[in-house]
Amino acid sequence: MDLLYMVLFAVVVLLGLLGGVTYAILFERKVIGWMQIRNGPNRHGPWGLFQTIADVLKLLMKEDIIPAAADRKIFVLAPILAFAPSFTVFAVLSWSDTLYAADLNIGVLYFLGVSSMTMLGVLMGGWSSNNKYSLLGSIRGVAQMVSYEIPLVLSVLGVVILSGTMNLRGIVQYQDDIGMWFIIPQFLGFVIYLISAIAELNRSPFDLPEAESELVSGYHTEYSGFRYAFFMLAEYTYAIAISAFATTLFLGGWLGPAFLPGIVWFILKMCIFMFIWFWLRATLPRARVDHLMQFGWKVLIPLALLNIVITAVIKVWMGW
Amino acid sequence: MSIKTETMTLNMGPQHPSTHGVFRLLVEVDGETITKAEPVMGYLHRGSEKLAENFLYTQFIPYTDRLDYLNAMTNNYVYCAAIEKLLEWEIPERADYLRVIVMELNRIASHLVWWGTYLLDIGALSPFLYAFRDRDICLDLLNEISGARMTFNYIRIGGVKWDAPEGWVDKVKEKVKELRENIAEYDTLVTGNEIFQARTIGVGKLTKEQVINWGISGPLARASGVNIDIRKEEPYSIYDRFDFNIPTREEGDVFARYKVRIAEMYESLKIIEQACEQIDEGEIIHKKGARIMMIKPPAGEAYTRAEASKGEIGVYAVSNGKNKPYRIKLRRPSFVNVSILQDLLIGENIQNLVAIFGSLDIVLGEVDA
Amino acid sequence: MFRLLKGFGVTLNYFRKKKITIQYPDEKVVMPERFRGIHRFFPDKCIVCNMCVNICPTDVITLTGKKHPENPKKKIIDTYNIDFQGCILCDLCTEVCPTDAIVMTARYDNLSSYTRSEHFKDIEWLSNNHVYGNYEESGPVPEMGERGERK
Amino acid sequence: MSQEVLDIIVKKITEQKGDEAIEEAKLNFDEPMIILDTKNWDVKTAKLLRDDPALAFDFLSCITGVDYEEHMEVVYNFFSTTKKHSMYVKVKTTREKPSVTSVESLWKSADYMERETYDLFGIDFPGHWNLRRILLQDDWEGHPLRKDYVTDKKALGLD
Repeated sequence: MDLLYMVLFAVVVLLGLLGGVTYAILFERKVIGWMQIRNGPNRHGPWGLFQTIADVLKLLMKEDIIPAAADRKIFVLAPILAFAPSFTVFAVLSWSDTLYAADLNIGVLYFLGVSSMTMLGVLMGGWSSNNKYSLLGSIRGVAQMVSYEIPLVLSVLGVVILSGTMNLRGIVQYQDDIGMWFIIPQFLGFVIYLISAIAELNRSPFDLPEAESELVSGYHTEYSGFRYAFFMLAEYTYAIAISAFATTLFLGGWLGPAFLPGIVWFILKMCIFMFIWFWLRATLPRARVDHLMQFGWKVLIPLALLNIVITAVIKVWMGW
Repeated sequence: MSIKTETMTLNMGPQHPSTHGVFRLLVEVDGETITKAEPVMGYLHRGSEKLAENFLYTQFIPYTDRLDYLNAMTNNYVYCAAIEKLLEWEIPERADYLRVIVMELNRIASHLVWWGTYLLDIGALSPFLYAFRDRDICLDLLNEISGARMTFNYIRIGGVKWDAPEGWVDKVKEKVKELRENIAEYDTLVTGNEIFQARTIGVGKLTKEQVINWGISGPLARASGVNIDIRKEEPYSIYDRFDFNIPTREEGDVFARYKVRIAEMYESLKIIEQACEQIDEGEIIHKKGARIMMIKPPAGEAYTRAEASKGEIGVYAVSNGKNKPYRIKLRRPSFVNVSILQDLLIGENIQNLVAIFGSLDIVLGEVDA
Repeated sequence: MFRLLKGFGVTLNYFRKKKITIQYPDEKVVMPERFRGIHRFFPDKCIVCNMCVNICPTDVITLTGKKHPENPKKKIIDTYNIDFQGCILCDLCTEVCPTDAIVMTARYDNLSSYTRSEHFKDIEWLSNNHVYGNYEESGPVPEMGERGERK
Repeated sequence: MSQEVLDIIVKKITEQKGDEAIEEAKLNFDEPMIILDTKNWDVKTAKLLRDDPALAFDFLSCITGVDYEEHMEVVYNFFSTTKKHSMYVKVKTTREKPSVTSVESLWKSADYMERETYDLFGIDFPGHWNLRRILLQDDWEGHPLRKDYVTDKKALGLD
């Protein structure tokens, strides 16, 4: 019975996620469109609501090309390996007070551990394509993701210290108890998280692995059709996961005035978080690789460490 | 003991998003440092100079449009000016004013395209669309006077094809104000941006000696402190009647080129405003110029140059007294400017490649003629 | 230090501004009168002088004339073809035409087709290209020479 | 002023090369123009034009090849960024074996322009470091801007 429930839940989450990704893409395109004095997608369905569906259908119908010189097995495996971990992390996310899959004690650790596997897909995809641009893109991507994993984890530590638990539900409940979202005592941590999450996700201004003006399309240059769709799916699933994680850690999860159910609050907060990313993409130019690395190692990590020290002092002093 | 390493050859183009056309750049990289760069061109070669030899003088004007298609007015102008030099014709004053207005409008449009696409190369998406909105203002004005948005074919040997439509000059004055405000907004969006500055300041430096030795002209040269602008040097047309500055900077890096081009747009706006104030009624074409099939310059040869948005554009025209040019040589600024890549890229980091390449502002139609 | 934040204000400001997209097939830009679109031909005005053929830089115009049935000294047009595969819409043919028998219309969107042969337009198509300047033929037909001063 | 520049040029070159060196010196549309034979045009003369303080032609604007059917010419257009004057140098060469000393070592801008002239006219530039075709493909036959070049429309797929 338990197994059936698990499978059922997984399927529901997957379907919900597919819908979520569909509309996240639409949301992104609309936001960026409006910021660029244009309309964004509006041809398919009212308000362009079916645009992404049409795009996905087109991708599925396309010819599946595997370059002759590619390392076939790894080439095929890479998109799956990119997608699987970004989907797996949804197991520990709690959408509302009652809606969740696993109430894991080490939810934070699980999330960070599993999600960092995504970079394997990037590396394998870039390597196996046997294309110089793909290789450059994937090497840049891995370097960037490894570097920014560290400030990401360190910024989360502050929350863990304050709440004293690694259970994601526990963290939200703790925020409920003290009557304050962690964004206030952990503002520095939130900013560091926000920045390193962008780098983790390879989003603009840190979209170096797929910098289309330099590396054509980075690690997925040679991918087409549904394999490419998988990479896109992985990217947006991971984006949703990271923003859901941020909502849980810093923005009080499903907490909010009672006139709306918890899940609505949760999704609203996620949307705000994602809006910031889209806004960044519409505004900023791309950073350069060495600046990106310098910023990560020389600015973000010291700041994150500082944040941990401050948090520890607050913890002891305030007696939370 | 040393480890045996190999350099990697990276083939950038002919199909690459940042070459802005069919252009190929063979770079050899040692790790991340470029050790050799070789531009390969000719994919868009149409033999314009050969075509010219089989055309009547006027027939070649539409082909000059297609050299630097972003700045077609100046191409039109410099070709016509070369033939006028051979003919020794006086150009009616109103025609000169109209020429200056359309050339400067076109220069702004060309710089805007550079601005937008360069930021697209750097990775910012929105400036591209803002720039194209403003470019459209220029193109709409040019469309009204010439009947085309890019390949104008407007300037004729001896004058211009059409007079300005009613109210056009006032409209230009109005739009100049709008453009000035919009360009000011670009500064807020981009110029001060730290990420942008970090990518451009100190990158791709060109020294004054390099500039002169490699024959670099236009904003590229002026960003390296070489104060050459043919509009001031040998004022052609009626440029000596306007009060404008030549923006120069000493740094010679990508950011300096950016600043020079932005400043040049303001100067162009100033020229347009003055020209719109001074313009008078009158003839628009030399009395013999209207009969476009009958143009027959006396035998002779002349080199004429003008300041296009990319640099010095020149036409070397040889006439043998017949109704077809004996030889037309086009000195295309992009063609000369692109040769610096072999020198400029050596020792640069590969991550700066696109930033440097984009800052040259080449148009492939012009490189390949 | 944080001058980059000013840029966010710019983009957010555009978020609320009016969009400038033109929904192309639904709404079309009205081109100015001088716009050099696809030609229109007036067979009765043509005097078969061959000027347009001579000036055409891409050699895409071909025409034949026949004897005028009443006045043997005059000629009238028989066939007139433009091959739009090569036409660069440079407007030189209309500029040299002494009788304005060939003019350019402000229409710009009726040249796309799936086959090359459809680009070959004959006298019938050219004379039925019912747009002239900004005016439909049913509307007020402008006088000659209104599209800018010629000659 | 142009006349003075022309006089200086003529004086300096005859000092270096002898009286017969300059075939013709005149003003062409108010700019000094000298016509030389290819054997009198070498790196030393070019260096004189560039480095002499009174001339200082440091900017090479344009290189033009012209095929006059009985002979060929390469025209150099110089400009001085310090003195603000310009000049033409016409170098005559035979049609059978056209060859003009390269000035690429003095003005790097000659690099591409000489390659282009070689490509389209077949004029050899001894001293050029990399004289290859630039606009046409490497296996192109003939040099299209020569007056006797026959365009093979069939081979180009045009007819």
